[in-house]
Amino acid sequence: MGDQPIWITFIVTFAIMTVLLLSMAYTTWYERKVLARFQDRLGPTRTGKAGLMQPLADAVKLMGKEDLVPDAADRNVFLFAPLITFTTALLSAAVIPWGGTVQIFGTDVNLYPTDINVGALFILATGSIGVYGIILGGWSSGNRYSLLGAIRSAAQVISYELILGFSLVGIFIITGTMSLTDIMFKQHEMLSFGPFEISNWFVLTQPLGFVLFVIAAVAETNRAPFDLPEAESELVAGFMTEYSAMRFALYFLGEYISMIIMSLFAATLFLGGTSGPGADKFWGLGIMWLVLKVMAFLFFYIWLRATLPRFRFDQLMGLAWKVLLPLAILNIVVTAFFRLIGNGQVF
Amino acid sequence: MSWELVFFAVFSAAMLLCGLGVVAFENPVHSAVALVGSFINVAALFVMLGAEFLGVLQIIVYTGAVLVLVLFTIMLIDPTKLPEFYVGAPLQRFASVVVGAILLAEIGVAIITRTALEQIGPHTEAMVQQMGGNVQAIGQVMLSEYALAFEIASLVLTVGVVGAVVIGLPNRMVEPNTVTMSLGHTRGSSDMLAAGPKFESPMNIPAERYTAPVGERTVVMTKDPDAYTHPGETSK
Amino acid sequence: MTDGENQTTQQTLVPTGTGWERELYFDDDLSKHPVVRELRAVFPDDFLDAVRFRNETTIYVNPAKFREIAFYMRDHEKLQVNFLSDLTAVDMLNLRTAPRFDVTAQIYSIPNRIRLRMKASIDDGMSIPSLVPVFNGANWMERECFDMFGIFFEGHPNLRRILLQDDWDEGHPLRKDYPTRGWKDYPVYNKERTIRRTKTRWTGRGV
Amino acid sequence: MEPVKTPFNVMDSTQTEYSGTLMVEDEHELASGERVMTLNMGPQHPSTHGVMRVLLKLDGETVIECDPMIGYLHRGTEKLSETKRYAQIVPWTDRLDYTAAPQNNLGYVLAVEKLLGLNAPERAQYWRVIMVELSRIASHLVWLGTHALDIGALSMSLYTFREREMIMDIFETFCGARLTTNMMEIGGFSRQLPDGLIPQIRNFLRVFPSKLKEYTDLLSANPIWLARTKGVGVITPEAAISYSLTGACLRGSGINYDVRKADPYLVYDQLDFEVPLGQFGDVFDRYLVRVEELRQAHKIVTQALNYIENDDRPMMAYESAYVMPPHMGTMTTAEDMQRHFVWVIKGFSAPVGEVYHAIEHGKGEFGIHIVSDGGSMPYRLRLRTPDYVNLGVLPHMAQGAMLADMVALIGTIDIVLGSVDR
Repeated sequence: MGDQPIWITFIVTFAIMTVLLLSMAYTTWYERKVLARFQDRLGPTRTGKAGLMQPLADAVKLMGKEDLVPDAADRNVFLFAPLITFTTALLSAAVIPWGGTVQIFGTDVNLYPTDINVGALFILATGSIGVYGIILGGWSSGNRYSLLGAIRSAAQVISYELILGFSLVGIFIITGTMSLTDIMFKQHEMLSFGPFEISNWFVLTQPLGFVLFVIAAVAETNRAPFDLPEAESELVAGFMTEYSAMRFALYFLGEYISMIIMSLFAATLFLGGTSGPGADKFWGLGIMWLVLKVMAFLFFYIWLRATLPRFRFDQLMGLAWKVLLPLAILNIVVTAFFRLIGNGQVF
Repeated sequence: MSWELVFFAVFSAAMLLCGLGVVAFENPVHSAVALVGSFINVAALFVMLGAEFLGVLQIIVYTGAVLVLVLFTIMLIDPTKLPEFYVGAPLQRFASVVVGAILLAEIGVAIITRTALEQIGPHTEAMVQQMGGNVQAIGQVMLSEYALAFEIASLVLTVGVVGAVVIGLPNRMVEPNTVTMSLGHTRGSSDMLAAGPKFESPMNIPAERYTAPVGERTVVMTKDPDAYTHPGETSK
Repeated sequence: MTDGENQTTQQTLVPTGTGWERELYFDDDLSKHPVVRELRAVFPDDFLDAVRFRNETTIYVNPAKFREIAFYMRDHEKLQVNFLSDLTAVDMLNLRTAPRFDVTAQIYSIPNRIRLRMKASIDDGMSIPSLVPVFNGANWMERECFDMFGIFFEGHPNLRRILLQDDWDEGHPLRKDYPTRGWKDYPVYNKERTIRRTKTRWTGRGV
Repeated sequence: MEPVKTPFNVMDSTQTEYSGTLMVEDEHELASGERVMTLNMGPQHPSTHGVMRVLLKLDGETVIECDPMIGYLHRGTEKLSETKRYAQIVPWTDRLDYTAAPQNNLGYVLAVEKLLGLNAPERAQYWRVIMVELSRIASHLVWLGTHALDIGALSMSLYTFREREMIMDIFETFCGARLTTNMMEIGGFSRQLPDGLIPQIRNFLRVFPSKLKEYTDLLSANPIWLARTKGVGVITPEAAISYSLTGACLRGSGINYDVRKADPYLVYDQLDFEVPLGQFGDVFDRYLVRVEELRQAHKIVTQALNYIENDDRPMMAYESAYVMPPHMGTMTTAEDMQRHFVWVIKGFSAPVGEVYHAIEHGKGEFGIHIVSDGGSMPYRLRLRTPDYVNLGVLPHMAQGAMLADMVALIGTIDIVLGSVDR
């Protein structure tokens, strides 16, 4: 970890953006394939081998569609809103580390765009700006389904962001930092129990926090069973009912980027990020482990979607405020207590 | 001219423009969006000053949570029914000028004490470094020096939450499960009805009958067509 | 069929347990039918007739007492005709001169498992008491009946068209004088053949 | 008789402001001062199961008023039937509840047979039972899939449609059509049973119980499913009777009225099956009842098939004067061709009278009321479709429900708009 010339940062950022955008496109393919297997079907097969060109075909189709603006819409806000969701989702990637400082062609390269000391909070902050895209899009459409979706989304995101933040406090207490890079490298240390050595992943020391984080992350990204803002059987398509063409796609892609970012975030915080066998020897292996963890998380997302019915709105809020929030506070208190014991300030 | 100055100029200009937009836009939602932009630029300025924690908190708390609620209040109010701010009473205008001047003077005094009089206060950069960083410093100060103010602020927020719950409670005067006839959509026919007995319906059933328990559930199986045929002796 | 009229008063005095067997409902002698027996006794003027066909009983009642009789049968502790299966009308225009409509209610007793058909004849433009106070299910059936026949149900809470649109201005389609294709001339499309008939294995022709 | 002249003319659309339009802004303040939002759910909406419009007034997400508007699929089947001969009406009944066409066919055919006073041979009756119960399974599977899809269980519909496909294949083998089967004939079945039908049904009967267990494993213990269905849309027994509900909506409330038991038709009195009854009348009870009905239908088909499998008695009541004679020499001899021609063109003249026949359709009591004037066409044919009547309870159930509950409530009634609108 050290300072590097700014052009290397640009190259790293560009590379990460490219990988993210590509993986986002292929996440749609991955979801369609996995969901199809869950449901006894094949999924896309016609475009390319195993439907691998499907994202490209979708993109071409969506770009070719007419960009409709309803008469009742507030035109400027309507056109602007999808960009908020998309860009803020991409912005979150800035603080996620893909490794430490490595030597590539004899140059020191930091495998993260930036390392601010409040990286975890930064992701929460971008998430809270991202909800403006949904709210403004839903409101400006001039459609009541959209408005209901936007209201649901606002309430849901505010409630679950609280739980998302609270579930991380345990980790902050343990590590004493909010920098994602520091948190990740804390988990590269090995704990030894006699002959066995296991990684110090925080999922082992913060199991409750992990569960809360996963639930809140699913809710934060508006995925099933918390997909109330776009509940297609009640609200048609929720806040994006009136959107078409690329603006529809921006919302769609923003959702998928959020999924990937949340998976990266969870892998970094709880599953040791790039930690894994051989990751300390070669940085490429570390990235591979990270990608595998992300894919496992994405699979979990899709599994939930294939299995679970949708919550009702009051049940959703009840779950957040009556069940998850007390549990999160309990987690903080217990973690702080053990931290004090570890410091020798109690007993 | 260093890059920092350029960024500072850009961010502050954007912030001021957004602030102007807050008062200049006619549509209240547009004003609120401009306020969001202003807040984000303020957060950017905080980050430039090295106060990342404060910047992120600015976004999470103000932009994220508070303003969403404000925005919804504005959205759900009919803009045509808003009071006219421009033609307020002269006293109001006078009071607003006075309050604005006082606030401006306070900021001026703060700046002057810090720069001209060089009375910087205890929280110097060296002290922050010694404490271990911004976050640690804020935590220390909040929970030791300003603990009382911190607790009072929590209390005020709690009062606010309780007040919101009281206001938001459903109206208890209306029974949510009162059983009435399904009138369908009554427009256009209610005043045309002939007089006479209307709803001698068998439906005067207390509301508690309309609840179903949450526990285990089974179905009752029967082969006898004469069993369980009367509402009073159903399978419950 | 109406020959038991002078015995009805005695028959209602039959002690319970002997006059209410299930077989009596299906007896060929209609005067033994408990519903007929009871109604003859209680509504001597308004119970008009009873007919039996294919093991089904139809009773004809005075339309003015349509609701009251339904009430009586529903709340009677032995009859318990508590279920309205169906309510509709038949336009008798081609079969008799007056009155024009038969309002027909298929009612059923869930405890006794007895089906019954209750009919009341009314003329065009008259109204009949609504059954909604007796059976809530009559709401939509009567709305449909109004929609299709133009029969007015007095006391119905919400008598609007239900299947046709609210501004349907062609009358009531299930009346016998309503032509099957409607009153209006509708545009006919595709009068000329625009698609060339292609030669197939089956037609064998080019044109 | 005191004729009461109607005090108003509904045809005058100027009297009312709503006539046939979508809602204009109609926000009014309630007594509590809350503002009400009017939401037009449908006619193009994913979970109204077709072209139905529900006009909702919402206070937040709570429904305070609900007005279902139907008729977008009205085709005038009753009017058209008055111009069709008795045998020609059978295909029209296919289009009522298109998820359960054999049941509609059966209801109509039984009503006509009752009017004519003829009985189908026993073997035909058993095959009717088999086909109708298979169709009941198919109809319930469509319901289960779409209901779960409405509540958000995405995969359920694909699983249920997989098994429904097997039933569709059985129908295709039996009569050549899959959806609009036009299966039943007046008097029995005039064709031979095709080869391979019985193994196909056996295969389905073998597979189905394990699949049914799959469905219930996925839903019955799922906490979200339980939270979404328990205590939602409660109908008390009194209300269920008063609203003329039938089928699972009535039995879910605990009232035992199954036409197959209460007023047996076909050979149901010789088959051993049970009627499931719910206890509390909420959405979950109706789900349990329908799932149990799937098991019972499986049981009935098994019994009937075991009984009738090796039977080769005739399937058509040719001895009756109302049944078209067999097509023995239609293509070869002039007399047979002439007779056939007259039959097809003129049909038969039914006796004068009126009958009402009800069967237990998958959705409730399906009744046909025929008034005959002695001609070859019914003077009046009334279709009492179960979902039309059951849908009338929706405003009652929707009071105080949430918007998300609306889709569960519409789903639990199990409507098919072709049957509601006729």
